[in-house]
Amino acid sequence: MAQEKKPVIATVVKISGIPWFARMNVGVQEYQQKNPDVVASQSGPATADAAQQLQIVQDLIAKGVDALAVVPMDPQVLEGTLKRAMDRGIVVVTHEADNQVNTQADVEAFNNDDYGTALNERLAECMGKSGKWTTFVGSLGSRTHLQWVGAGEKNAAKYADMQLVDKNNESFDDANATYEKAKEILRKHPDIKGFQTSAGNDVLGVGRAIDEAGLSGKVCLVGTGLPNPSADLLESGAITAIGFWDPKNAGMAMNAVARLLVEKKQVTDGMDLGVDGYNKVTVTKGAGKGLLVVGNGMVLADKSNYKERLF
Amino acid sequence: MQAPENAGGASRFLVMRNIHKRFGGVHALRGVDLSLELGEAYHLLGENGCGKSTVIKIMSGAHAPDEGEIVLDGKSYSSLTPIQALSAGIETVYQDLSLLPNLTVAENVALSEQLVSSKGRLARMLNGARLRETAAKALDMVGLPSDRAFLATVVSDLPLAQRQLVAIARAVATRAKLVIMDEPTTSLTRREVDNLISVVARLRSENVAVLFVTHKLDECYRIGGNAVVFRDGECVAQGPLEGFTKRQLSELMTGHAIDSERYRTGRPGTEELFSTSDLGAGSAFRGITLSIRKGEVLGITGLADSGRNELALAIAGVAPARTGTLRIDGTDTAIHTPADAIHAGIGYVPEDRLAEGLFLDKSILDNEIALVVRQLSNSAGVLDKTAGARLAGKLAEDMRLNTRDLDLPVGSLSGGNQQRVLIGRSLGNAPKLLVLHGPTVGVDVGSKDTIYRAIQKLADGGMGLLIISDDLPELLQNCDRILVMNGGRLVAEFNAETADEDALYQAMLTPTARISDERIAS
Amino acid sequence: MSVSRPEELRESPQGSRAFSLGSLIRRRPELVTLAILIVICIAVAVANPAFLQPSTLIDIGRASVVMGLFALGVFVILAAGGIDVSFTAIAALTMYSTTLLVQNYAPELPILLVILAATLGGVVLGVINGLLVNILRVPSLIVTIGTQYLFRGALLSFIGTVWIMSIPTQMGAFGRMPLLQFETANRAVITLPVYFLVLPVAALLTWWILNHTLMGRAIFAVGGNADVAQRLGYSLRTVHLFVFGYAGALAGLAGIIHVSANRLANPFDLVGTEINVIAAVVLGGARITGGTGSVIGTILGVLLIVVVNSVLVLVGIPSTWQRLVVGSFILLAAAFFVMRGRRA
Amino acid sequence: MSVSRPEELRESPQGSRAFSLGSLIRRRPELVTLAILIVICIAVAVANPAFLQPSTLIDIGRASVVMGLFALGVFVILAAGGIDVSFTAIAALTMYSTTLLVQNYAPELPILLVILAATLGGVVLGVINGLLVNILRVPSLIVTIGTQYLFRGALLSFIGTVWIMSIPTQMGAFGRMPLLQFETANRAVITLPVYFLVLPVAALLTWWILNHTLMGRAIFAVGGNADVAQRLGYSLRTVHLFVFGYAGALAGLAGIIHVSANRLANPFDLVGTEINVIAAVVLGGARITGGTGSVIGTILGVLLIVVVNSVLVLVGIPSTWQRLVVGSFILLAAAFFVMRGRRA
Ligand SMILES: Nc1ncnc2c1ncn2[C@@H]1O[C@H](COP(=O)(O)OP(=O)(O)OP(=O)(O)O)[C@@H](O)[C@H]1O
Ligand SMILES: Nc1ncnc2c1ncn2[C@@H]1O[C@H](COP(=O)(O)OP(=O)(O)OP(=O)(O)O)[C@@H](O)[C@H]1O
Ligand SMILES: [Mg+2]
Ligand SMILES: [Mg+2]
Repeated sequence: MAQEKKPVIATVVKISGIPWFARMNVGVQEYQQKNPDVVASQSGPATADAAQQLQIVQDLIAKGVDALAVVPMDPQVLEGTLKRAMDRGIVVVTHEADNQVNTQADVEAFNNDDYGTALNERLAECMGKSGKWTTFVGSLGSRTHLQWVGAGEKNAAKYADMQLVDKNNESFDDANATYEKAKEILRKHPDIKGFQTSAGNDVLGVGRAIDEAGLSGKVCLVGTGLPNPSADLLESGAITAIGFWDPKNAGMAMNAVARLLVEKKQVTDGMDLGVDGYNKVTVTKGAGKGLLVVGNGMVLADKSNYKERLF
Repeated sequence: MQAPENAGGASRFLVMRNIHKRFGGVHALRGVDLSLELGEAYHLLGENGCGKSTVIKIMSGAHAPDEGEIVLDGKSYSSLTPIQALSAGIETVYQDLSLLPNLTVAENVALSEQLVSSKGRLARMLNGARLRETAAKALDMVGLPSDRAFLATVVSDLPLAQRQLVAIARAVATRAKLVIMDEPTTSLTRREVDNLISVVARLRSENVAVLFVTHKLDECYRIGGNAVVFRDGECVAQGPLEGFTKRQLSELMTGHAIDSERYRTGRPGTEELFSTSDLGAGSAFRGITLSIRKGEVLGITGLADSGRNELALAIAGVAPARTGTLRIDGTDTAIHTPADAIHAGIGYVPEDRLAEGLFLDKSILDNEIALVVRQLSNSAGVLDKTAGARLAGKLAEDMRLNTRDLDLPVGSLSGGNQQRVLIGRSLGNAPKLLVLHGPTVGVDVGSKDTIYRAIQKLADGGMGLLIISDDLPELLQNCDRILVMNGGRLVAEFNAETADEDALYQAMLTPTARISDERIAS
Repeated sequence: MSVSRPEELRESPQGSRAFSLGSLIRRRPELVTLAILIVICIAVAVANPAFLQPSTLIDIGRASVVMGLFALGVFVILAAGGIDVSFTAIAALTMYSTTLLVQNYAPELPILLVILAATLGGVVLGVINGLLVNILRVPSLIVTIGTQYLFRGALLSFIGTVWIMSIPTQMGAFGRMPLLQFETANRAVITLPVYFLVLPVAALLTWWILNHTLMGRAIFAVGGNADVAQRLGYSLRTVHLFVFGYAGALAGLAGIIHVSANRLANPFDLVGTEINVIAAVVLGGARITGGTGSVIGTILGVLLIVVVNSVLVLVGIPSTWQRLVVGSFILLAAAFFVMRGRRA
Repeated sequence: MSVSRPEELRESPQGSRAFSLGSLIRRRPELVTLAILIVICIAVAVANPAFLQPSTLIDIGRASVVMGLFALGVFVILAAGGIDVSFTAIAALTMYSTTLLVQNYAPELPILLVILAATLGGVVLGVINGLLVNILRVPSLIVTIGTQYLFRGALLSFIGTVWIMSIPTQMGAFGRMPLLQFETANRAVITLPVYFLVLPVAALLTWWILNHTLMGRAIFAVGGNADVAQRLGYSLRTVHLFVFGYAGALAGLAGIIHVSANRLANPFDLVGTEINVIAAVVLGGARITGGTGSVIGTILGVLLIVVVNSVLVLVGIPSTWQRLVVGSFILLAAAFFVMRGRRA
């Protein structure tokens, strides 16, 4: 790429508009401020639709950006396109997609298995290590979500009395759909005790269903979520605990890695990306030729302590 | 004739001066002067399409005139809104009845009263009790049941006769000053007509003016009052009925008084082309046996409820006959659908070209070839466009259409030219028998002439023609024979050369037992 | 003959009463809907008594509010011979901008005023529909397709695309304010929220307007035959403005309730559900060609769809079957209404 | 008066030709669409020459295929006086089940047969629509709302809900098979896929059927006035079956192309976009009340929407404005067609 021209780093998220990625956008903007010598921006489809995300990525490639930082709705859908991008000399960095083959670096906030285990351990504790429980994922194509619930399942296997029912419900990260689905499950299994959810809005949908069923505090709900939106439901006890990493930092980390690669620099094990949660990243070989860059940004928060990091 | 001014009295309620109305090509009203007094009865007479309904629609605010002045209760207007007309006490029974099919009898009869009393404002409570009360009174007056069940019946569930009476009830429900009835008796029987006449008498005694539109002259005489005669959108005479004989009236209407020259000059062939034996369809008509020779023009007339329309529809396969047989060229032919009739070589020109005949916003060309596309297309159903254009051009030529631009939408043509398109279309199919149902309904004199000449040319060419119409001069001028239907049967046959309108009228009007009665009796 | 006529005159009403079922359905098509609904309820109740628990019933009640309000609006417009596909856009626009306004400028605004604001917003947008329909004289389907785009476009272009996750407290409170509370077997406390009341109230109001005011009759008159109605002195403009304004008001109301219950305002929400609402109204016996239908039928139609959506799982039918069932019902109802359609 | 007549008779035609613009638009409403389209293109090209790059044009071409096929189907049905909202469900059902079948039972099936299979599937579903419309005699809007539910329900209940990520190779290949290839400034190779050809071919076929066959006449006749058409001996049933079957075929075709191009089969896809397609057809000048419109107009309508959707970003207008613009165009066009609507 021509040197005189500032390198353009385009971040593409699963859904624009929802708070999770709004928060990530904060990170991208902050990165832009700290690094005026690059052009960093974020875009994404209005609804959780892999096809739309694909279209956006293709448009960006056609426009000829220097680097793509993508949070794939569905890694497989993007493989072909991302390959073409790299063939064209565009740097490709991904997030929440450690199985992405056609990427130069996949940035993960933490080890997915550890995260899934941690969520489930919290759930088991709340459930008294017994009773029916179920799991939600954004979509069956979303690899990381499947990893989390997978790890959760493995963890729950330790407890003989915990019985997993109707697992891996798809939520498409849509609070309304999740709400309907959760009501259905509550109706189908009146004796259900726990929910482990994955996508950012799932806790809201499931939480509302539990709340309306008057089961707050009686049914446990642990899942990925953000403090601010979850505040109500955490207070009412409908949500037991939320786990998250700060999308803001993840966004900055992606851009940082992207920049390093654009400048043809190395990303090495134990390196500090200058973003907290990513001060000492572990770098291993990824699913494809690319690297897997893992930070240590996991957070678990409940009623007692969520206020400490409100966003 | 006397000028309207002289007719003026103190209690002059409605005066119309130099009213003009155009519909696209059609100049429906050409300077109408008219004045109506309270307590009087008026009979608006004239041929089809001479402007009767239009003038009425202007009085009641349904149409706005293009020119002229309307003086109502001394106040002058250039046009009226329905609410203005209604609140001034002008109640109308439209030819199409203008009932609301989805509302109940009570609402159709009595809602207007409350609407008018609220000056058309809708933010008002509905007074159900008063609604039913008013409705019941009015229904009694016209001789309909007024029990709650009937009041709550939805109008679309009523037979036509009852609908017409409901429409009349609406007109008399309010404190009207002028009640207008546009052909109110077309689907009523004698008895209902008698009832209606007593209603009119009662209205007049309450100093209400009544304006009748009708084609049935002797009903006018039974009611009495003034005649207002229209011809081609002009008021050609106005004065007390006693001042006119039936013959004078029909002369005034047709304008053919002096020259009632016959268009029919040719002679029919000898060979039989088409015949029916004992054709019947329930209570509409029965026992119809007639025959048409090649090159013959046969006319059939009768009142609107005489079954003439049903017979036409039966021959055209639109509403097939239930009993009897049809023969064409000596072979019995079953006709159950329009398609059957078309294949059997029967061409049909429907009465209401707008609702049944034409695609108003399609081009002339499309309309002309709509019937004959089959001939214009090969076995694979692929059209030969140029052939279509050629044919359409020829038909337009034959029917002397007033435009060569066949891409014009038919809706933009004058009524007469629309009718020519319609006839032209059925000719495209080269039918053996052409059934013309009201061939000049709502058609102006200029077009009539063209159409009549075309008819004669076809007959001379050996085609058989069947004209069904209530336009008597038309039949007398164009036919060899005229059959009169009455009460669903053929009651008389005339030689068109020697017959006259009076004789025909007599045959049309003399009461006969209706089929329905026989059936009930048996 | 003088004998025969009067008989015949009085005959026909009886006549149509004699052949009762057909004419009954023709006069009260919602009976079909009611029948289907009852059959389902009995069947489900037998198969799984849990259905009769207050919890299920309250769920159904809660779930029918928003769709019910939409349906009432659509029904009024259908009755006047029009159709509307913009109401979801109206709801989205009003709910989102009201929430935003309250949040940023009047966080203390009492809930009643918030609701009022949303409703008025709906009226304004609805009246725009009405004006366009009346002035352009093109089928309302086209106009409302156009305004659906406009309203949504306005929302996303000028007002915002970001979900509002923490809605103003008074709205959140309204979304949970209990009307009834039950203690269930498993000691869960389920509550019927206050906002549920909005639906019956709106239904009553609509019923009253349609049956006890001149406007109501005028609406049906215009729906029956606009030209004739005009000839008889009904003002098309007034009717158009009213029905679309009224439907707009209901849409605004539905929107704000949706937000309060969801506790989040998603600008991409609601749009796309028009067909379901229209389906519900049609299931309720209103003829798409206008001039017919009843409020009770509309509500039944909504209940039918909501019940189907919520009870299938109770009898062990996977929820993916919902559409299948609803679809068959629509066609079934259509088939029932055939004779009625024929005489149209 | 016999004097005045002939003059007057001659008057009216000239009258309508003198006031030419009006009658021109009345006869060829698609001219309005064309005008708008041209204006936009010029404006955008001036503002940002990048618009004229082959890449942009190819994007537009690629993007218009699926919508274009849908629109042609809807147009044919509108021309016959009906309306269809089930075509997306038809497309979803056929595309998903075809993909599944090929994948599991005939992975080697040549692409042409795959396409054929999908098309035939579409025909079957379309014919179901046609039969229901013809037998039930209820407005096709209701019927197709019902079948939309049915078809979608069938798909999700019986066939599957899981996205198919790795579609059969021959389909993937078809989705990429290049027709033209360009090298752009930044050495990017953009290709116009072969499947783009399907749209012009389908458009030509439709145009030919409508204008050069008996069926075409029959379709417009029925759309113009079903009763009159019947009196002239046209068979409503044949027309109904044909138009819905044909629209179904186009929908099936569109579906399979959609899958091949996206390289994934998503059972939740497509449904919800009906309104956009109908909007495109209306923008093309077809009257929603049937009997009018032209193939070229329909294509122009589709192009207009696709162009708007894809070029706004080029001139720096945020993409959220798309709806706003499209909405205004729909109303604008409606306003233009007013005089035409008036005489209906
Ligand atoms: N709405 C209209 N549009 C165009 N032309 C019309 C319209 N109404 C009437 N006309 C024309 O105006 C003329 C007068 O029509 P009108 O209905 O007044 O006739 P009429 O006297 O009522 O005939 P009839 O005795 O058949 O009822 C006719 O030639 C008709 O073609
Ligand atoms: N909208 C219209 N456009 C063109 N012509 C019209 C229109 N409305 C009515 N007409 C013409 O006006 C003529 C007379 O109108 P009207 O309906 O009052 O009488 P009619 O029904 O034809 O007469 P009758 O009932 O005595 O046969 C109609 O036959 C028709 O040709
Ligand atoms: Mg008449
Ligand atoms: Mg008349």
